[in-house]
Amino acid sequence: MTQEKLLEVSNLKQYFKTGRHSVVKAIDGISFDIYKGETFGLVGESGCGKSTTGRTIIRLYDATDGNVKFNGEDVHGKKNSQDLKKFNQKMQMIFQDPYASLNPRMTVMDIIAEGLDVHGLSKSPQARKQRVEELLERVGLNKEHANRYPHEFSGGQRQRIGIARALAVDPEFIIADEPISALDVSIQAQVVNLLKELQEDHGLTYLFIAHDLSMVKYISDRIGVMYFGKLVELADSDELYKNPLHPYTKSLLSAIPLPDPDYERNRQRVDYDPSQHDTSEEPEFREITPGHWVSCTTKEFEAYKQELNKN
Amino acid sequence: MVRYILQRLGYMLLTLFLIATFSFFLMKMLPGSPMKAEQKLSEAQLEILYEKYDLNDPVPVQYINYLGKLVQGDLGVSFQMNNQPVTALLANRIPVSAHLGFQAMILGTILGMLLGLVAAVRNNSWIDYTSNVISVIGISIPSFIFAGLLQYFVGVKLGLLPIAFWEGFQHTIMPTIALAIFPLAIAARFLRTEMIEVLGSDYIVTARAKGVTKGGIMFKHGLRNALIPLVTVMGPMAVSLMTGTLVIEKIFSIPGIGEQFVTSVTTDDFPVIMGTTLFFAFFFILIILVIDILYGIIDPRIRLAGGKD
Amino acid sequence: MENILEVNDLHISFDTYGGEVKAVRGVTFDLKKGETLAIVGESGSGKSVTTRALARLIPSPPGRIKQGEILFDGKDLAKLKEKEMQEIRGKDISTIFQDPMTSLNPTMKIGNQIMEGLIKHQKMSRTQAKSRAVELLELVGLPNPTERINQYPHQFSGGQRQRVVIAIALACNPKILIADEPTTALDVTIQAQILELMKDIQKKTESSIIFITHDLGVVANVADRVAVMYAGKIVEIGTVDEIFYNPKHPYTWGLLGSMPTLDNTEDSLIAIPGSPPDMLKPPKGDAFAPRNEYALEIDKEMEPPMFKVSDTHYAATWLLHEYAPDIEPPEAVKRRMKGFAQTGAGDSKEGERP
Amino acid sequence: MDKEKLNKDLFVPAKPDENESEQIQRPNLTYWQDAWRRLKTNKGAIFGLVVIVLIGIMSIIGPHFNEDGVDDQDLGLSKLPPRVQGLESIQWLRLDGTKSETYEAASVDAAKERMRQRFTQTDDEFITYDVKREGDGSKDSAKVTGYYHIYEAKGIQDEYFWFGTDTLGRDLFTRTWYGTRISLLIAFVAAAIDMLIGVAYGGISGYFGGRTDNVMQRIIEILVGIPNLVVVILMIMILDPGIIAIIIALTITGWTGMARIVRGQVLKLKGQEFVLASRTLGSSHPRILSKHLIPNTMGMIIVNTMFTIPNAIFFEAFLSFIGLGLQPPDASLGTLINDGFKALQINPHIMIFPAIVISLIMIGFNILADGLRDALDPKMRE
Amino acid sequence: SGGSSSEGDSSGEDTGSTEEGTDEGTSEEGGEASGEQVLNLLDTSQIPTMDSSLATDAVAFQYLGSTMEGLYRLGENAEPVPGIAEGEPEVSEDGLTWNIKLREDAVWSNGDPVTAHDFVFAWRRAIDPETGSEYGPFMMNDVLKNATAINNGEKDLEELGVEAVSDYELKITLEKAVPYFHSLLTFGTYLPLNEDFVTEQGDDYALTSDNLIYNGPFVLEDWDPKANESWTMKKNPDYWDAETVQLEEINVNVVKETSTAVNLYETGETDRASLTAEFVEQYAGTEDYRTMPEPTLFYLKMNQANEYLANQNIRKAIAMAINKQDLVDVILANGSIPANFAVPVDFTTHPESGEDFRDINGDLLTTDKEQAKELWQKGLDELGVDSIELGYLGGDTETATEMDAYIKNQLEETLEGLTVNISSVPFEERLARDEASDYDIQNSGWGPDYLDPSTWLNMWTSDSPYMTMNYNNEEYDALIKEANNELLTDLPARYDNFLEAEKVLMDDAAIAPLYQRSRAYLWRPSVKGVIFNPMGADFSYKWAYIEE
Ligand SMILES: Nc1ncnc2c1ncn2[C@@H]1O[C@H](COP(=O)(O)OP(=O)(O)OP(=O)(O)O)[C@@H](O)[C@H]1O
Ligand SMILES: Nc1ncnc2c1ncn2[C@@H]1O[C@H](COP(=O)(O)OP(=O)(O)OP(=O)(O)O)[C@@H](O)[C@H]1O
Ligand SMILES: [Mg+2]
Ligand SMILES: [Mg+2]
Repeated sequence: MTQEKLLEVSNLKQYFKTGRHSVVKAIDGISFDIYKGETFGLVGESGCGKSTTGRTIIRLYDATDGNVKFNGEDVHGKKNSQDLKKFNQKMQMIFQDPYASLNPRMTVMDIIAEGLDVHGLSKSPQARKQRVEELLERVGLNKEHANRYPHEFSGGQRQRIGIARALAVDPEFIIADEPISALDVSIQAQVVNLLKELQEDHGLTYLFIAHDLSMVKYISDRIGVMYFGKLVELADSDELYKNPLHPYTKSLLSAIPLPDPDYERNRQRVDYDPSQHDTSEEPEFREITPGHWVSCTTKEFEAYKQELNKN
Repeated sequence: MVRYILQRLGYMLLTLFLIATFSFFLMKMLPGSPMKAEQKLSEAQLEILYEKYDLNDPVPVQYINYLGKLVQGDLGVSFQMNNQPVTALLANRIPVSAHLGFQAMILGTILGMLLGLVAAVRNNSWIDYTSNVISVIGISIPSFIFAGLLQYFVGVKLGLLPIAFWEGFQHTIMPTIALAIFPLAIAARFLRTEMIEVLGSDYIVTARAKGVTKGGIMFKHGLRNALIPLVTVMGPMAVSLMTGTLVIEKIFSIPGIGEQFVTSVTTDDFPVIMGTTLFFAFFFILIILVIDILYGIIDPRIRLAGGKD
Repeated sequence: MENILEVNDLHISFDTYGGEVKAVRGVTFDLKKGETLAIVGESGSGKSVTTRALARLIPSPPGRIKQGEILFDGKDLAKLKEKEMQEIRGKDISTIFQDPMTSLNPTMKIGNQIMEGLIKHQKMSRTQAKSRAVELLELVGLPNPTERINQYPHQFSGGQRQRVVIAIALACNPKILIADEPTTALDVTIQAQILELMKDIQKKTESSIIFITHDLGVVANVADRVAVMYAGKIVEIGTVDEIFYNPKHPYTWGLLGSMPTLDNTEDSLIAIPGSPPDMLKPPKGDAFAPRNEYALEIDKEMEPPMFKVSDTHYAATWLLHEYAPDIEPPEAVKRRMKGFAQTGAGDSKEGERP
Repeated sequence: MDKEKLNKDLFVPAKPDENESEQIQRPNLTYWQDAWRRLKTNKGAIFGLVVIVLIGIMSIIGPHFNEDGVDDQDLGLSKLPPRVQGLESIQWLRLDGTKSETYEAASVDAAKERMRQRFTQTDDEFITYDVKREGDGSKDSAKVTGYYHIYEAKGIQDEYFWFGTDTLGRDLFTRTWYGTRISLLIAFVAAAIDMLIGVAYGGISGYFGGRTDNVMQRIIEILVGIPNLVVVILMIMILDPGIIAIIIALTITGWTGMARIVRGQVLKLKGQEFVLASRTLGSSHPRILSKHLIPNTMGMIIVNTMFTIPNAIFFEAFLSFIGLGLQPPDASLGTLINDGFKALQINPHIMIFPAIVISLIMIGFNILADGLRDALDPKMRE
Repeated sequence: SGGSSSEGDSSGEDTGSTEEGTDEGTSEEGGEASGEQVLNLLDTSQIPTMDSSLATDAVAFQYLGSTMEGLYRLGENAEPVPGIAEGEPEVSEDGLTWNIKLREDAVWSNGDPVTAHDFVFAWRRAIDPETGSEYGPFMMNDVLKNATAINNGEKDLEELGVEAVSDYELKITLEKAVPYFHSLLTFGTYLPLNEDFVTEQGDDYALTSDNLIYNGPFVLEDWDPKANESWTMKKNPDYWDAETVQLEEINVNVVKETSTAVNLYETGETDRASLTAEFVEQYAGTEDYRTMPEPTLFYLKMNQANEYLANQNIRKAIAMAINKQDLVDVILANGSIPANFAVPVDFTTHPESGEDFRDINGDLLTTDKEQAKELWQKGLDELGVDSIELGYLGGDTETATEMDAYIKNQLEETLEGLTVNISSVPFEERLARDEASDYDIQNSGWGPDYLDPSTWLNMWTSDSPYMTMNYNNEEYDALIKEANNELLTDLPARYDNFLEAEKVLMDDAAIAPLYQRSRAYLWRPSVKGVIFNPMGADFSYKWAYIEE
């Protein structure tokens, strides 16, 4: 691929100490790149480390190991607060729970303008106000909403506020951590549409985290599948859907309920049993076909190749 | 758990040591000396007295000596009280204060909790308002006024209970009541607030959906979950009640530690001050530890090990 | 088929400082023995309130059942005393709540929470109840139930907790199981397991289920019949095939359209614009009208009545009125309807299903 | 269905309403302005506020209602009971400037004699008797209530001491309001210290957590562990007793409770997504603390302040009691109550009025605090 | 007890003598006792010590006095009557050697006889610097031969001027002919101690009533200050004069709160409660109410290190500006009398005429606001200022703060341009500041230690250890010095010196006397025969009885 790499994650690890001797390996050595202008989807069951990945990338946590390069610069090496600020301006995050991510005691105006204030991006109160109103309109709210409080909005509107906040600082890259999981189906579509629109208009790059494969597939160019802190499969979204290789991906795909009673009546769910793998060999992340990576042992590697060739 | 407690006890020793240190040096800064008497002592005599009480050495040396004795459990002898050993003094007085404080604490907490519960269940009814008024009065009127009124009306006018002294259960009733008003008020207020919140939570609805009765909802499901903030405020209060209360002990002539402590401070009775301070600090930190452990018991989500850095 | 529950013209309001919130505004439906009725609809449309009313779990004050009847076993639940209700709750009507994280008492052992109902309703001894609790946990697929019974909710994962909640609800073999968004908080794999579990259990115990969700995929999976709610009313009700393959209400269209399917290639999803109405002052006419791109002028004036589409299928939209212009449903929906016509699934299909 | 009644014309696609009429233009207010606006709509809170403001105003102008100064003594007017114009005739209010006492004795005369001794020790010119029970000679069989018209006895015509006077003959109305002023000052200072030191300390401790927290919490333990009294006495060396000393004494440990509470809340809040969101925006620590964490602990802070205030008021009284507090002839509500308590049985008026004022202050603060807590929570709108 | 008393410092002395005490039933025969001979009393503080060498305060001396017997004890008219001594002492011509015979029937409660050795041991112990006694040197220095030197560690204990001539004969050698030595011998510090018992007990001696033996009218029981705030005194059957003692039992409880004491009196649980001013109003005129004047004086000390107070007119103006009558009538309300003098009423009499000190010297510094104003103006003119600001060091008790507020008001109202800033500090703190001369005006008090005017007047000499107010009057110093040395054997002349000295002192307005204290009590009328001593801090219960 000739696309420009915006974000390079290599061998990223994040361990949490939960007790004197117990450690949770929330992410355990994952590597992937994200190209400029694309949407990279990250899926996996709840608790597999998706959020942790996003948060580590944006430096909410200090990585245990590995590194993250953004625009070629090492994100975790930066210590100087000036650099950090600049970095924070370029990379932004949208959170899972639209309500919890908004300070209940701030007006929408102040919430959206926070980034402006922190980075000194607005020259005057008028400019600040104007910018906020502009952002509100851009995310499909109107400027009257600026003086309200988060609880006065519906879930979809709240998530729009979260998006407006992220956009306020003109980021290049946005990590969307399950931005729609907490929303109503009818609202999910609004938000997803909005994200797509923004991407087209501003050339944004997304890391889109979710566990709902159908929505992820819809929005993403490429998808990574995580299982227990590890990336098990990575491919173009159509490819992944058509040719899932890793048994976990298969299981995941088979579990997505579709709004189609006939289909549902005939659905065959595939269970994933981690013990089916050969544990004698440490699985590695290998490229089966160009752009399609799977975590597998050498034996599995061959088998997967075969499988793909069959189709 | 055991490990955690040991670790906390370690911290406790450190804190106690620091408190001992600070108190010791602060004490040395107190005006006057225990030997300052109305009758002037001769230089020679002072010299000998200072020698006797180790007051002659430079303060740091005194400090080391003090710590040395402290480690052996020797708190010295009272300057003012005829060389009575401080440990014996504390050992005799603390149980009295602790007994009274404990009773008041229990009475106040239980009544306060009942009041708070009823107020929460009958939110915005007259019971609720009454409970609020009682709380406000309990908080805003000092206990000695209740003590005085009780003594006069119950003791003198009605002759129902003994007026003073510490000679059996009967004697403990009035001071206990007077002392219980404040914890009662606080318990009622805190429990009410918390209970209203708990009663609105999902698991209460779940419990109701199971067909659990009102009483079961309140006591089996609600109370325990509403207890955390209560424990948080009641803990330090228990300490201050059980370590003696100057005014109540004075009014009811109770031989507790509170009165003793004030006297020792005003008479520069260093060993007694130090002994009491250390005891107080020990008790305080212990109660904090107990509260932390209680947290874990009340709410299993609060993991003790999480209490580390 | 025998109706186990009939709800007639149910109105529920909440008295708040802002005024009366009319959360449910005339809901009528029935539930047959052994069937699963799914209720779908947006957040705030009154799904939970309706079903909570069935077990009389509306917090009161501020909530109250203003009018209507809930007929169960010949009794009108809307008028029973609290004491009598306590006998029915948990025994005849059980409820599984939305959020597994908060619907278990964090300070009580799992076992005790399950046993509580058993001891009360089945008059079991503690030991009996305990062994039954272990059974139940086994039934819902929790490994090591004997140990886990002594653990606290926080020691369980979300999926496990939800199973515990289900176990509690199933404890007394209820005649009606109300599941209020039991899987919303779970990820798809666990969700799938739980749905299967519920179907299994339903088969075994012949209970009726009211299943609330706004995930149409889940509905397609579990439901026999579907009721679509909007702003405190049922706007469309029918068999699952009717709703999915022959939806009549624009809101149902919106719902179906907004879910991407895996083969979706469109540039954007069909989102329902705007947000739900404020139930403090429900709009005049059709509540959905302001968000409805197919709205007619009459929607602004008058509430549509329920139009009959088939014996089992009703919808409340003026589009079904004979005066109404022919309006094409959106593409995605039309595609579905085509499929529906092809498979020939129609009214007859309903008859084939149990 | 009455098809006939329906207007066919209405069955045409509706024109979308562009003007979103439901949007009400809301004034451009900051959070604090908005909180104030909400507070104004809360009747209870306003009542509380009015009570406090009235008491506050009285504490300023009250001492000037009459000619008597705070320290105008006249031993001739010692311990006069309250007398208020216009309320003299309302018996049960006991604002008629009489002292009363009830005695039981073997006979009415004995009781009267006792009364005379009690009030004048000479004659009973200014005593009116109300015989409750005629005696039969046995012990305590007679019961007489006597009213001593002390104002008349002293020949005081047109002076009215609304709250009576104390031993030194000072006007208690003036002194009560003057004492209120000092107590309010102390209350506010204590609250301010709580707010400033306690909130900041607790906030920092909880926010940074880890080692910082551990050290800061141990410091609190040490501070609380060293008895106040030792510290306080120490300060006499450095400072002269008085309001400054009181404030410093309050400052030393008064804030620890607040610090603990704020810390707890902050620990809970700091992992919340809105805090993380602010961090991803590059907010500095002080900004996160002051804009996000502290405002969200406001409810607890206010509730706790409600307990701080009476504690401070009585701590001051306690300090005065051990000689570190106010110096005579200054007074606070706490010292007035302390003083009055001694004479409660004989001259209840000396304590009752300050006690009423302090209760009013507390009731006012409580309902104001409840209202404030609601007002500061935007969710409680309407 | 001596020392600067503190008004309202109720843990201080409970001294005083009552009218009743002097006019009825106090002779050794006593009155008719009937009813149960049990007295229930309250005290305001715990007995800090029962070790007579270490005792310093009134409460300790009170219970030492009731349970121990020295050579003499104070009788009904404050005259020393023989205790362990058999009759009056034999005093040598020069007044330096005292020979005292002891009665042979006195025994300790453990059966040991009370001998002269017990006195020698006790006195040596009291002066031994190792003991750390405060009152030992205070009562013995410059009185007993070599006491000062021994206490300073310059001489051996054995050289103390006391020796046991035989088991029952004591020879005392004095440093100088102290005229009041006889009354000193009634003092607690001069009580005997049983050497065997004390040595055997070691550090435990006197820690509880079980670590004590007694030779007085009563024995102490259940006293353990660590644990209890109550104790009992039982009649001592082994007391040599046991037949005089009628009370079987005295129960004492510590009650610090006056209202509690009053309530206890109301319910009959105590036979005596001391009253503060608030309660006087309630009880004055009842038969239970008694006031007991005592020779304790209160006055303002004026520190002449302050340039304004160095001016005599200013001092005088201050002394005369306070209405003392109102002060005692309204604020104290307990029978205290205004003081216009430096030596109290009813304390000592002239050795020749038998006239009271007060009757001879009369009022010296009376309230006169007009004159005060004039003097003030004059003082201001001399100083060349028109306003003065002075600090006022006061006590922190209830009555004290009230009184201080009153005095401040009186001064400021009368003396134009004067501002008084009160500091109310705890007793200990006041002592510390006193010692450091760190005050302008101080409200202070004093109780006598022995029956001699010098207990009042010695402290105002410029070289007195108690002189913290920088007063220095050569004439005064000379008069006192003479009285304490040359005139020791010429008692009338000595007395005249004191009279003269008081005049000088008052004319200088070195101090501004306020009042001579009286105490107000509720006393069960059936209790008779209790003697109130002017010094030594003692109610004597030896002759007390209850008459129903
Ligand atoms: N601060 C932390 N301390 C300890 N463990 C943590 C912490 N944060 C996350 N974890 C653990 O790390 C694992 C991964 O968590 P993460 O939040 O990344 O999952 P997720 O994939 O985002 O799940 P979800 O879909 O539920 O959001 C989980 O097991 C979680 O319990
Ligand atoms: N206790 C209450 N007080 C006031 N209004 C309430 C209360 N409970 C519910 N409501 C209102 O009733 C309406 C219906 O709520 P309900 O919980 O039934 O929605 P729902 O369809 O279950 O939504 P969701 O999908 O979010 O669970 C809402 O407008 C809600 O605001
Ligand atoms: Mg996540
Ligand atoms: Mg719901």
